[in-house]
Amino acid sequence: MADISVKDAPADPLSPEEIRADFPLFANREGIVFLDSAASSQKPIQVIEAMDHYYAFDHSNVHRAAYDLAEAATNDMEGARQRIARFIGVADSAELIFTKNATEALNLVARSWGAANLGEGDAIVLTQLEHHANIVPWQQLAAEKGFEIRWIDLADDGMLDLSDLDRILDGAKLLGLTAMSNVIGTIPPVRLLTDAAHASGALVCLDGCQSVPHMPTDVKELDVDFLAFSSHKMCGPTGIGALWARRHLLEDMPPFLGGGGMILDVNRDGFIPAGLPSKFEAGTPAIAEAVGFGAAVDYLESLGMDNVRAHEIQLTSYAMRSLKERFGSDITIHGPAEPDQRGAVMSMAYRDIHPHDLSQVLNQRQVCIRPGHHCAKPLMRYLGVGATARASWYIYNDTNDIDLLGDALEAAGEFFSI
Amino acid sequence: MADISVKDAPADPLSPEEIRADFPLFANREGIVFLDSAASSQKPIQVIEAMDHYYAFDHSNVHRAAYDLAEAATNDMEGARQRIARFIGVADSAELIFTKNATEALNLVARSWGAANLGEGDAIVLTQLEHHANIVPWQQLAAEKGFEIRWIDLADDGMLDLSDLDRILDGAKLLGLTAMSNVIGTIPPVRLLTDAAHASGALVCLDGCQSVPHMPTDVKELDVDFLAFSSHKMCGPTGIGALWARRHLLEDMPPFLGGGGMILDVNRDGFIPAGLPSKFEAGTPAIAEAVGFGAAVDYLESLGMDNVRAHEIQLTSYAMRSLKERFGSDITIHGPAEPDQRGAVMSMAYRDIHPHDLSQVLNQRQVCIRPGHHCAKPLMRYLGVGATARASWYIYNDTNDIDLLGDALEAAGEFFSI
Amino acid sequence: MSDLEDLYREIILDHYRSPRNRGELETPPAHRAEGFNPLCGDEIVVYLELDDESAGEDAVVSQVRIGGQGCSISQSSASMMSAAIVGKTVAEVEELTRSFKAMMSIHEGELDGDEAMPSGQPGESLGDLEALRGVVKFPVRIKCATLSWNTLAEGIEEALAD
Amino acid sequence: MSDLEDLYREIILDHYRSPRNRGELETPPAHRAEGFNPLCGDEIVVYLELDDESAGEDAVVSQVRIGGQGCSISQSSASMMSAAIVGKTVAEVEELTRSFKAMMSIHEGELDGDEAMPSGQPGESLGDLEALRGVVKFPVRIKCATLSWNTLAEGIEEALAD
Ligand SMILES: Cc1ncc(COP(=O)(O)O)c(C=O)c1O
Ligand SMILES: Cc1ncc(COP(=O)(O)O)c(C=O)c1O
Repeated sequence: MADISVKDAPADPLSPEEIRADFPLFANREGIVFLDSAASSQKPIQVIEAMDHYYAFDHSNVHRAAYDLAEAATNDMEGARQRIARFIGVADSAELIFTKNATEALNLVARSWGAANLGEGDAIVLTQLEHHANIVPWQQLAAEKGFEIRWIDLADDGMLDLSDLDRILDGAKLLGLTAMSNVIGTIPPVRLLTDAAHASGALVCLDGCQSVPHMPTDVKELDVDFLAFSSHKMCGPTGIGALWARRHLLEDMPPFLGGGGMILDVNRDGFIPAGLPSKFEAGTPAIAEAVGFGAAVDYLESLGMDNVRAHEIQLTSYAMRSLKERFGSDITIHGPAEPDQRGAVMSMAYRDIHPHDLSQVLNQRQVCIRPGHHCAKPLMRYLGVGATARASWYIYNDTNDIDLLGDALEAAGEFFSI
Repeated sequence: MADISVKDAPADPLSPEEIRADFPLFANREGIVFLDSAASSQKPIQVIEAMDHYYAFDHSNVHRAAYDLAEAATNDMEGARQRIARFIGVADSAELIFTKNATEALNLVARSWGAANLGEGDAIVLTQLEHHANIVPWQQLAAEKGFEIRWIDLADDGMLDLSDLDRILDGAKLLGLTAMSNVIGTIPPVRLLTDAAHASGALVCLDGCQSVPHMPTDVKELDVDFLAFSSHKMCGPTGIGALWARRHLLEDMPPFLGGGGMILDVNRDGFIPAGLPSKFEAGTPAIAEAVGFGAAVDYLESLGMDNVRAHEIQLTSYAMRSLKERFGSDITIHGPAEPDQRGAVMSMAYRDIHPHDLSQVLNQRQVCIRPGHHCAKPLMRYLGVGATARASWYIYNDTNDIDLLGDALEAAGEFFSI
Repeated sequence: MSDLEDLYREIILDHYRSPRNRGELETPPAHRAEGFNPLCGDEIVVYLELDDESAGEDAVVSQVRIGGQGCSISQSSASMMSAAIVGKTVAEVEELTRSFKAMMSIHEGELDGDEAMPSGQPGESLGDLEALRGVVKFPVRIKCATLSWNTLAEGIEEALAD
Repeated sequence: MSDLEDLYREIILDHYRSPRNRGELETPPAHRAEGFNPLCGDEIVVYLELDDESAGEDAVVSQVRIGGQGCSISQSSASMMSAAIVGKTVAEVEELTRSFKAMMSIHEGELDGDEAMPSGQPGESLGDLEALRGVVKFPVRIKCATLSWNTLAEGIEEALAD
C-alpha cells in the first residue's frame, strides 16, 4: 500500500533524506522516528555551528562598547534580527523584539499593550483553538483589570465556527488567534478574521508558533497587528522567540521588563525608556541564540518555505489516507478532513488505548509522538478527551516515518489486546 | 616594575594560561586582551560542547512526553538545575527558577512578590550601587502601586554609608542589594545588611550577577531571601539566568508569565497554577542553555571558587598598584582602596580623556575595556561623571593583561596629547 | 518488550478496564479532592468519607470513590488504592502511602516534588499494588502512579482540617 | 593608527577642548531639548532660540547654547553644529542636518533609527563638519556624532509646535 501511495503522489519538493543528513541527531540516534516537531524541532548542523562560531570568534556583550569584538557581536545579533524580520515580511527590523520564547512575546502584548488599553467594560476575543500561551496571560490580566473574554467556538468540521463572528467581535478591542492549531492542525482563515476584527475596531494578536515554521509568512498580507513565534520550533535554538508588532503600537506601548539596555536615563525618581527595539529588551539579550535563530531562518529559506508547506501537505495527506486505510474505525483523526486546511500535526485516538500508554509502547520502537493536552485544555474539553496522541512532522520526515508509525500502532494494538 | 611585582606576589592559585587554552576565542582572536568579563565572560569549550552534545543527541521539548528523547532532555535540564542550585548552596532544586537573564529574575521578584506585597504607605530600600536591573523594575512597580523607594548612599571610601541604616530600613518591606558593584567593584557587607533588614522585617533581594561568577556563594550563609544571577557572566551561555528564593516565598507568590507548563488546569474561566519550579517557567524553557549553564558551573567548580576569588584579589591588587605606579595622579581609580573589599572590576578615569575615546584607542591594541554608565546611572551621578572606563578580569586574565592595559593607556595618552 | 510487560502487568490492565470504586460521593459528608498531572492531562478526583473526622489519625476510611480520566497507570493505581484503603485508619493509610512511595523510589520529604531517587524497600506489604513496581523503570510514569495518592493525601488533610 | 587619526582630526580635538557656544539660555524664550546616547552615557542639552517662531521654516536661529557631557566626537559635533546653525533659517538647518546625516551614511527616513548604511554624498557643503567624515569607519561612534543633531531636531520641533 505504501508503494501505491508513493507512486501516486507528486514528487516531494524536499528531499527528507538529504535534509536528515544535516541533523546530527538522526545519525546519533539511529532508527529514531521523530514525530514531535510541533513541540520542538531538531537542529541542523548549520545552526549549531553558527552558534559555536559566534562563541568561538565573536562573543561579548552587545550594544554598549566600542571595541571590535563588541561590534562583531552586535552585528551578528542585529544581522540576525534583520533576516528574521525579512522572513516574516518585515522591512524595519526595529519592529522585531527578541523574547525568550513565544510565550514571553504573548505575555509582553498582554502586560504592555493589554494593561495600557484594557479595563472594565472592555472585551477581548479568543478562540477555542488557542494554546495556553495565548489564553493564560489574558486571564491573568482580566483578573486584574476586569475585562471580558469572549470565545469563538469550534465547529464540527474542526474549523472555527464563524457564524456568530460579528456579534462576538462587536466592541472587542483584541482578537487573540492561533494561525495553526498545535493540536488538531486547523489553519483558520487568518486574513478573513483580521478583516472582521479590524472592521470592529479590534487588533489581532496572532500566535504564529506553528505557522511560521511551516509555511510562508508575510505580516503585511495577513494584516495582523502582533505576531509571536518561537525559534526552537523552526530549527533554531531554545531560549529565544520573537514578537513583531506595528511600529506605532510598539512606540505607544509602555515598557515591559525593566533594567539595563531599555532606558535612556535613570535617576532616583524614575527612568526614560529607550527607542525600539531596546525598549522591550531589558538585560543582556540571548545573543548566541539570536545568531542561531538567524541561521535557522537562512536554512529554511534555502529550502524554500513554499516547498516546506507543499512537502507537509503531501505528508499529511499520506498520513491521513494510509492510517485510515490500515486502521479504519480503530483510529480517529481529530480536526479538518482536508490536508490543505491543516498544518503538520495530527492528533489521534487509537482504539481505547490511552495516549500516554500508546506513546509508551511506540517509544519501544523509537517512534516519538506526544501524548497529552498539548497546552490546549479548552480545546481538549471541546474534543471531550483528556489527552490526544499527537504525531507531527517537519522537513526531515517522510512517508517511511508514517509507515513506521503505522507499524508501531499495530504493535501497540496487539500488545494491549493480549 | 612588572617583574618586581610578580616576584613579590604569592603564587596564583589559577593558571590563566592553561585556562585560556580552554577558551576558543583566545586562539581565534590572537593577541586579544579581553578585559570586559563583567559585561559578559568568554565561554570554555566544555560549555560549548555540552550544548552541542545536547542538540546532537538529546534534544526535544521537556517535561511533557514519554519517549526516551524527551526523558533525556528533561534529565539534562533538571540535572543542570540541581548542580546550579548546589553551586549556590541550595539543596532543593525546585527553588531555582530559570529565567532568560538576571534582569528577568529581578523583574519576576518585583512583578510577582512585589505586586502582591507592596502598596501605598509601604517602602523598599535600594542602594546607590544598584544596576538598573535592580532599580527600574521597582520604579515601574512603584509608579503603579505608590510605594516609596528609599536609598542607601555611598560613602567617600566607596563603601555603602551605613550610618543611618536603621532609620532607612525602618518599616521597609524589602532591601534590594547588589552583592558586588559592577562599576566600582564594591562588595557590601551582605550578611550584616541582611541581618539589619530582617531585624526591620524587610526581605533581601540580592543581585548576585557579579558575585556568583567570582566568589563562593552560599545563600544560607548570606541568609538572603532572593538571589538573581546570569549564566553569561560565569562562563555559561547567553539566554539564561536564574532566580533562587526561599520555598515558602515562591509558594505564596502569584505566577508571573502565563502560558504552557505553568498550569495544572485551564478552562475558559481561569487557571490553576502548577507547583515549583514550573509555576514560574511559562513556555518552552531555555533547555540547551540550562545544559550549558550546568556545564559552566561544573567548569568553575573544577577550578574552585575559592581559587577564583583569590586569583582575582591578586590581580586587582596588582592592577591598582601597578597602574598607580605608572600613572600617578594621571589615573583615578574609583571605589574602595582595599583589593579584598572589591570584585574584579576597576572603573577608572585617565587624564581628561573621555572613556569612550580612551576605549577607542585601546581597541587599536586589542585591549577591550568598556566605557559608559554600565547601567548604573544613579551611581554615575554620585561619582559626578557621565561615564567611566571599566576594565574587568576573570579566570583567564593575568598580570600580563594588566601590563598591556597599562601600555595601551600610555599610548592613548600620547595619542591625545599630540 | 520485557520492561514494557513489566510495566503493563495483567492486573494493572484489569484494574484499568474494570476500575473499582468508580463514581462520586455526596459532599458533605464526603470530601472531594482533585489532582492533575500536568504532563499528560490526567485528572483524578478522590471522594473520601471518614467514619469520625474528630478521631484524627484514628478515623477510619468508610467509603472512597474515584473520578477523572487518565492512562492505565494512573487509573489502575487509583483503583488499587481505593480497594486498599477502605476500612483502614488514617494512620494506616498514611503508612501505606509511605510504603507505596518508597516502592516508587520517592524519599520521605519529597512527597510534593515526586522526584525519582534510588531508595530502600517498602516497610509494609503492598498486596496488589506491588504490580506497579515496574513503573520505577519509567521515571516519567511515576507521576502517573502517584497522582491518586497525592490527591488522597489532600483529601485526608482537608477532612481532618474541618 | 591611520583610521584613528582620521577619526580624531585636529579640528575635532580643538572643538572638544574649546567647545563653542557652551552654556545655557533662559527658557522661554529659548527651548531646551535633551538627548541621551544610551550606549556610552553621553548627554547633550541644546538650548535654541528662534527670532520668530511663527515664521515656521523661515524662522532664523538667533542663539544656541550647548550643555551636557560626552566624548570628543559627541562634544565636537555639538560644538561645530552650534557654530554652523546660528543665523540660518530652520529650513536651512534642516537641509544641513540632512547633509550631515548623509555624510554619516544615514538614509532619509532613518532619522530615528540612526542605522548605518552605504549612502550617497551630502548635498551641501559642510565646512568644518567635514572633519567628522572619519567617524563613518567606526559605526558605533556614528551615534556620538549625530546625538546633538537629533537633539536639535527635537528642539526645533518643539519650538515650532508652540
Ligand atoms: C550587578 C548587575 N546586575 C544586573 C545585571 C543584569 O544582568 P543581565 O543583563 O544578564 O540580565 C548586570 C549585568 O549586566 C550586573 O552587572
Ligand atoms: C500554538 C502554540 N502557541 C504557543 C506555544 C508556546 O511556545 P513556546 O513554548 O516556545 O513559548 C506553542 C508551543 O508550545 C504552540 O504550539
